[in-house]
Amino acid sequence: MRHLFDIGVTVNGTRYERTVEPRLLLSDFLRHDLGLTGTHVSCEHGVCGSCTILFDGQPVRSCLMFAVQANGHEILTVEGLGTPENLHPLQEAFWEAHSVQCGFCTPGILMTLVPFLEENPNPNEDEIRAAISGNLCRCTGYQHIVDGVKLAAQKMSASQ
Amino acid sequence: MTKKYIGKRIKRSEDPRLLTGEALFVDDVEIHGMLHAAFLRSDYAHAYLRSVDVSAAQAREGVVAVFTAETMGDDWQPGPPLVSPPPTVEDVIFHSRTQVPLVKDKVRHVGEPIAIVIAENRYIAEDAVDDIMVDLEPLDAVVDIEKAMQPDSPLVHDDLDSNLAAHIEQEKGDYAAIREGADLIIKRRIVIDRGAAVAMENRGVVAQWDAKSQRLTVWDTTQAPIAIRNGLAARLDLSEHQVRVIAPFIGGAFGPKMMMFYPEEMLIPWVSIKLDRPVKWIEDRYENFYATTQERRQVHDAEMALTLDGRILGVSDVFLHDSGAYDPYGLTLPLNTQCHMMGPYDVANYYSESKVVFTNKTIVTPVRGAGRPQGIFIVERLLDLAAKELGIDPVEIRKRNLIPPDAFPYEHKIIDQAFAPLIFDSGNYKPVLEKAADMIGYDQFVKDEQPRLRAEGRHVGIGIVPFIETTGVGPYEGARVTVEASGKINVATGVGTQGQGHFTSFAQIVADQLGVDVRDVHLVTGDTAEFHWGTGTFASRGSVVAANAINASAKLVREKILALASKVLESPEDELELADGVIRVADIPRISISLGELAMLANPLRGAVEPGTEPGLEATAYFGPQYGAIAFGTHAMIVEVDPQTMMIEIKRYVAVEDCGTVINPLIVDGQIHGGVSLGIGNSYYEKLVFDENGQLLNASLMDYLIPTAAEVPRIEIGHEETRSPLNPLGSKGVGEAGAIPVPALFAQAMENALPEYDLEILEAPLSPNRLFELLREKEREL
Amino acid sequence: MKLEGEYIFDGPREDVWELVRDPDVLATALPGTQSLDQVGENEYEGVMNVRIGPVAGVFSGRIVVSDEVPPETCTLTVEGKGKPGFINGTGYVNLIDQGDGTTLMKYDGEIQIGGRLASVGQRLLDTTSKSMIRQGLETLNKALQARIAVKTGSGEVEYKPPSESEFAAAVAKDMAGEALSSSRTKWIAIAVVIVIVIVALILINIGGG
Amino acid sequence: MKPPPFEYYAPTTVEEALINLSEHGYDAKALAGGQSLIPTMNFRLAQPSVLVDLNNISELFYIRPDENGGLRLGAMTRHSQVERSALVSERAPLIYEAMPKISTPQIRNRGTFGGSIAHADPSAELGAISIALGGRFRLRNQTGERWVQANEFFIGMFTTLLEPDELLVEASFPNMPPRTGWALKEVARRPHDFALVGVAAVVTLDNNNLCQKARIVFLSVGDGPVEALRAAETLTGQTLTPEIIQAAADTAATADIDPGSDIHASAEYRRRLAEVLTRRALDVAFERAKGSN
Repeated sequence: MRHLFDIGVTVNGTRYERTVEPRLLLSDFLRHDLGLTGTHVSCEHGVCGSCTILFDGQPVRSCLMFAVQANGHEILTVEGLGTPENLHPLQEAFWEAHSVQCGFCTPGILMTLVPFLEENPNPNEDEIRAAISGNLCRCTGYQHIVDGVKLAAQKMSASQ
Repeated sequence: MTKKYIGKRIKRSEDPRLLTGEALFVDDVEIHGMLHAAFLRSDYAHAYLRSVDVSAAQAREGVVAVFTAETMGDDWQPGPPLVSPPPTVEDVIFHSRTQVPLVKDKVRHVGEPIAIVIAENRYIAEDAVDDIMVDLEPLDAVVDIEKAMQPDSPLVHDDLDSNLAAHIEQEKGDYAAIREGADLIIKRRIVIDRGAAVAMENRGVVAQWDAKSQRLTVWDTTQAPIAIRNGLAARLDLSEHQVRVIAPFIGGAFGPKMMMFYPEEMLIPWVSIKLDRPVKWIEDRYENFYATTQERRQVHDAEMALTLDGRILGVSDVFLHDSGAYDPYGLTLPLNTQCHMMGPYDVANYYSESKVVFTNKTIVTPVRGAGRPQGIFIVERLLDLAAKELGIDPVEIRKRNLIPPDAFPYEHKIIDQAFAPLIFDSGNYKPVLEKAADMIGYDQFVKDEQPRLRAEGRHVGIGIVPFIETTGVGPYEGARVTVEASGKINVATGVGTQGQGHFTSFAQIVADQLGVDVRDVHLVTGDTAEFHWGTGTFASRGSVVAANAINASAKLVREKILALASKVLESPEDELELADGVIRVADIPRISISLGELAMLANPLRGAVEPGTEPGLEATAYFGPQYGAIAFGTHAMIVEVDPQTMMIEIKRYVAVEDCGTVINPLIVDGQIHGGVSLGIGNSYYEKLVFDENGQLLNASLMDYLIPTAAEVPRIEIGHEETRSPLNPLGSKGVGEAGAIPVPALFAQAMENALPEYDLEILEAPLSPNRLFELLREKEREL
Repeated sequence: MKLEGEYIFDGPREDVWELVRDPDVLATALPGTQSLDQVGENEYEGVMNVRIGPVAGVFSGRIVVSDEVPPETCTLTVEGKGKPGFINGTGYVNLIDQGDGTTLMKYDGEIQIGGRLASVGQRLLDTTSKSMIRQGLETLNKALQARIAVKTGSGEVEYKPPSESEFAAAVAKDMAGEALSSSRTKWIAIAVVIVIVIVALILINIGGG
Repeated sequence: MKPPPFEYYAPTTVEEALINLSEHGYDAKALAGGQSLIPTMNFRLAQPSVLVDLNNISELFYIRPDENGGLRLGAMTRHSQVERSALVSERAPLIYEAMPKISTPQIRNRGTFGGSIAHADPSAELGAISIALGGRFRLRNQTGERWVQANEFFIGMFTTLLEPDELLVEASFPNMPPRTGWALKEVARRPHDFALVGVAAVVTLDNNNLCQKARIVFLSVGDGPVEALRAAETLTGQTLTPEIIQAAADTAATADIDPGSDIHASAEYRRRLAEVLTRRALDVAFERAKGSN
């Protein structure tokens, strides 16, 4: 009964082919099969948002999907966003605004915000808070995160 | 030293790694051939363990081993407590009962581990856990701490004659005597309930035993790697030098990652040695609600004696403290509560009696705030009720009672969590209180805005609460500062870091001492291979104890630099200056040498040196404060309530802090934001609900509600700076401050928002449902 | 968790008693039953598979009927264990002859639920048990009518255990009409005696939805 | 918290899916968005031995106008698509308004309209709204299809009329009559939590501003969506004065519902919320009805 499935997934622009058990959660596939450990796992019941990734450009909970469902799809994780030497403007802004404390929820929040800022280049505080209200953070009280998003919005609109 | 960096808002050097997912957390550790652990945990709160049948689990494909207390031989036994024994205070009772790796005879709380399965992956391990047949004989559970103290209560620990874990009385002056002459006595029963820390990262342990080198490496989500290293060595009969504990990046801790020893912390390394394979266990969120320690349940019978003009004559309080099933963390929590029940006030007479009680619930150890929010809640609630009775404005009655600036050092004749005398080292409280009142526009709100809003039928209330925080307790921390040939500085210290920005704030101190760029200071924390001595990150002590140890060692290095440079440059030390990584003669800048070159000269590889020469520009130093530093702050809040739905909105929040010298304001502000956010949870959202059988009814993030960006308001922060005389940097801790006053503040603001109900809020947390009940009671009275 | 209440049956106490203590009913009473053995005169052990919506699980249960005072009272003790948790309960049933041909049933149960069910499914427990008890009693009353009809010579009908979907629907929905079809009579008949059991078993399996 | 093993099928047509379902009967579960099913599996409370994944069935993803001014939603339409649909905002503004209240943005990107309906969680908004709007669902099995009215579809906790071999393939909503107003009011502890109580109200007025028809449907007060028939009855033919509305709200809270208690809200508190929210919902719906034409 334990069938295995061959899947092909494009993650951060790289094509990966693996064989997986259908029950393997996408979050575990990314972290442990592909070694992309920037995507974090905290609740595994879809509440905390730590495992948020972009699935075909949309933020989703990777703990509420099976790896086998990603077959033929495009995924972006935090590793695909920027590098320490070449940070994404949102990451730059988070750095400057001290939006990071322990940093565990950060990748999920970044992945939630990237498409949000594309849709809302100039968000107000309430919109930002609504956008991240599906991501729990226990360290920052969210304020510096909100400030970071505002700063990012400025940076990104300036750079256009 | 120059003050180029200390006090500046410096970006954190650790952030680029965290922002790009490159930072290593425990669950990111991958080792070839690594096995995965899952636990069978008790569904019962209190039961005799009759039998465990693991045969089906062992037979499952992919399962490598299953262990129970039976198959562990003698190693199942409880370890010694790793925190200091209780103080030698008169008549103190303390029954030490520490948790076991696996249950042998009796289960004492839901979630206590009964068996551990080791398999090729976590999925199979969990399948196998479901294969285990366990026979538990349920016993009546000890849940309510008051019932637990009744003679007919079942016993959590059969070898004790009651559920009393500890008893400690502390007294200052003579409360009984002044009570007679008091104009007003406010006496209430006040209850604070249990909550969870909910660090976003659950706990985890990876252990790798290397039989060839006979060394054990452990990656652990701990706040105290050195204590864990020492404890593991002792439990596993290894030398401390055979054990390396690494606390890499930690996804938040807030206290429970301090607790030593968790069963899993001992078991995973034990299994790794037994099987000679690397083993990983990562706690899942469901386990976290049972297996990670919690805090705050206390029941107080408190009273305050005052004069007609609102001066506090004394405070008296008897309280029960829920310890959960064991008490590995000693008396820290009840002592903290006792030390905060006089708040920032000049209280001449004080009596406090604390009874610590065993219950069939998850173990209780510090959670950010650690007994302090309870103490502050008591004193502030009593003071608010007194203010109402006496018709004195809440801010005014507080001003009248604050300890005056000339009274410092102010000695309370009781002991603190470190068993040191509780002495308030320094402070200037009134300006902080006034600043908070000013920032939130207290007078204007009360005079104009509130009446206008009430006329519109809106229920908007204001609160303002001053508080103290005992911080920076001993015993000590240490650090080693090294100038490397590259001219860069390496700093090693024993504390772990969980998001407090140590990599940056500690680097700022060293950069100022040695006149280098802060980016050239590289810090290593939480790796026992890098630094051998230390205690840990707790009690808001990092920026006091560790920071001053680092400052001290940097100073020694500075002296070595100047001594050697003065020889090399043939100029007296007092003419030398350190800046930009170069030592130069003050008025002849061309006579200079770079730190890197000097470091090379300090480590000659050939030739002769003067006898007694120590190589390298390196020094190790330690710092242990005489007693804790007392931080102060005042928070203010404006909240709107809808008494039809019980929904609330915090309209404004002001926090003014005095934590002595601020090393990095950016980081301090972040700490306050996070603390307040937890405090808001503790006020209206976060409560662990247990039924009468000790079953937790909200063991998920669906039902245990931690605040989101929608519940936490923008926090306006103000600072005052009163240096601590107890350490060279003059710093005080701030890590827990934010969480401490919030429940008391919230209660005051809610009462103020609903004047027609004349509420008395004598509990924390409140909830919409509880508020509904309170309002219903009042409606029925009216 | 407490379950207590009253219900008036439109029938004489003896008939109600006979209905609720009909032992052979139990064996086919609960759908998804994989095994069910009478291990003592008043003691039953069984393994069953109960399902509500997405949530399903294997469950082993033990029911003991004690302190029987026909046709007035009996006490039920229930122990159930399943992967999602456990349930231990005691139910006390008291039948009072109203003297007007109707019977007042007073029931009073105390259920202990533990494990993931209690800790994750809490949101759903009360609502479910509430509606199930109501429906259980109503359907039982209808069953009683049916039985009385059968007694008075409507003849025997061969028994067909309900499908799991029928059962799920039955516990979830008021069964008005269908309840009277005596094909279901027997399993419905047990409903109230073991209503506490069923509630618990179902509850065990709806946590987390 | 890892899911138990299962057999996995990923059909690309409804026919295939129906074959998979009928082959495995009760052992099979259809996997739509999975935002309720997968967490339940991660907790190991649900252990289906077969999952039939509907995410590759393109024919189930659509939002279509209906010839008579109504709206048709393919079962696999994601919440986030509905949330951004101009057609939905025009033809079923109540649904449009409700979308942001459904869980978090991430969940809405994955969760589906049909999946939420079929899961039949008593706290779900879409069930109550479908009833309030007089919606219908199209159920298919291998032998054919049937239409079921929303108010008949839900029969209890997670329980609907769907047979194990059936799929809900479409939800259909009639054109809203003129002079119709709507509102959804709910109270949740945090914005994305299950509502403690929610109520959807739809009110249609005649030309004299008398209430022609009113529908009031609750969520989180029973084992499924609960329609407040008695309260609605008191409104028909009436001028919706504050007194009439208050009376209806009281009826709804006392006569129409029998809410349960949980750790977040006692039955008594839920009744209070039901009363307050019904009043507020009717106020808004009434205003909108007067405003529209």
